[in-house]
Amino acid sequence: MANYRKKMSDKRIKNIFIKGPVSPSFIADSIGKHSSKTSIGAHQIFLGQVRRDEVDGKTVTAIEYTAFEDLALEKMHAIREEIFGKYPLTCMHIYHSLGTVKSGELCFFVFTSSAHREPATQACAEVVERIKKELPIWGKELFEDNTHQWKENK
Amino acid sequence: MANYRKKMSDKRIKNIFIKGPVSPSFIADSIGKHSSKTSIGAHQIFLGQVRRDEVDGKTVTAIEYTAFEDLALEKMHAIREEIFGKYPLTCMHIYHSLGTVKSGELCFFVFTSSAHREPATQACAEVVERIKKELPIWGKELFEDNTHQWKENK
Amino acid sequence: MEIDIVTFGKITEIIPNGMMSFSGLTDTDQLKATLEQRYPELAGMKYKLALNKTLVQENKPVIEGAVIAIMPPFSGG
Amino acid sequence: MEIDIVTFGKITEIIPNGMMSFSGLTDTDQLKATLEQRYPELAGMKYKLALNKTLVQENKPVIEGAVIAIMPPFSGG
Repeated sequence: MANYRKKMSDKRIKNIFIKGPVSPSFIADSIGKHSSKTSIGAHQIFLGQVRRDEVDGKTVTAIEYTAFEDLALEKMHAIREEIFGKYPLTCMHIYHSLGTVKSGELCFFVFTSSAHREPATQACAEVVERIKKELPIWGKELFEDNTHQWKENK
Repeated sequence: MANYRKKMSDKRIKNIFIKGPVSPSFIADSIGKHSSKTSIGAHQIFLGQVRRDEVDGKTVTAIEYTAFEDLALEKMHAIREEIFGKYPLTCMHIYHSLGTVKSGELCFFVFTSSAHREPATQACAEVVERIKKELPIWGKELFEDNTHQWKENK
Repeated sequence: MEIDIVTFGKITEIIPNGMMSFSGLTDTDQLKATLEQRYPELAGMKYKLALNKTLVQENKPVIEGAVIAIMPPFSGG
Repeated sequence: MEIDIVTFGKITEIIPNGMMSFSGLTDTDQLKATLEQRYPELAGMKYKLALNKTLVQENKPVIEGAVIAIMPPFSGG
């Protein structure tokens, strides 16, 4: 039954977007919720933080994120299914900011869990890589003088 | 000057041991402290959680950790120096429980940060691997009937 | 024919959102060529189209009322 | 000669902690052989020694008052 419910819930398109930064207390709550899942032995977490980069003498004070949300969530759903098919994960949670995230704040939270270490670690790295490459999300780097440049992922 | 202070502090032997489980709020505090380090773009976190394993029909209710603390901290210091020499990390924090950690609770917290993703991700995996292999720490798996078995890392 | 154009990222600064008229168009390759004529800046950019919320991987037919998203390289994370 | 024996993990259940007397011993290889005679269970186990808080990688001289840690395979994390 538990397994059946799990499969059902996997078919729903989950939202990953949150308005503004990811807060450390949100991350703590998310970690704490796993204490009842006692088959888990390993959690791997990736966090993206907005850097105060300097570009031609100007400083990035924030990034403003926008997304083609419907397409992003469909793609994320497909990635999620593939990753669960590839690695024996207990769970996976993904959050990405929309709107303004200031330098020093967190904009991206990937959280994978498994019984042993390798699947959580490998899945986390793979999901981070795929999200950066495949999800229609854009970052607009805002400078202190109200100019901007569009972020480019390497 | 900042660089000099950094190097000085790296020479101190840091404690990694905490009594009992690692709490989610401790992790949140640790994450939050990095918001002032605005050259950081990526954090990688590994968490070990005590599994409620079944062994010959008996259930693990907790792990009791002991360590040869002096030797462990010296070894950890050496690993830390090597990792900082190998990867461009902004910081690295390591915590391991001593004493009793119940199933579902966290016993191990590795936290690496860097400007871009790869160093934090690679350093985190390498440090986790090395700590498990090289630090004189032992886990005693406690069963509900007050018997025990000594944990073995694969 | 009227096509609903939705732009993202840097391209929002080049091409306005909203209904746009085209004539003699039947597929996405022709649409791209027309857009690049109307907005020469687009020609020098890397971008992808989505047709009715599906990423366009190869040339696809376009009909009246289609929603076309014009997307520069992604930069999430 | 008296050596201070410190045991860890599973080995705490086989060998008691504290001062232990040995005679005719000059190095860690001889110490290991003697310990394995006194505690036959140890002979079947994987373990490492530390001499005065330094891991013993190869045979080392042992003198009166040395602190020897006997450590089964590590299982932290």
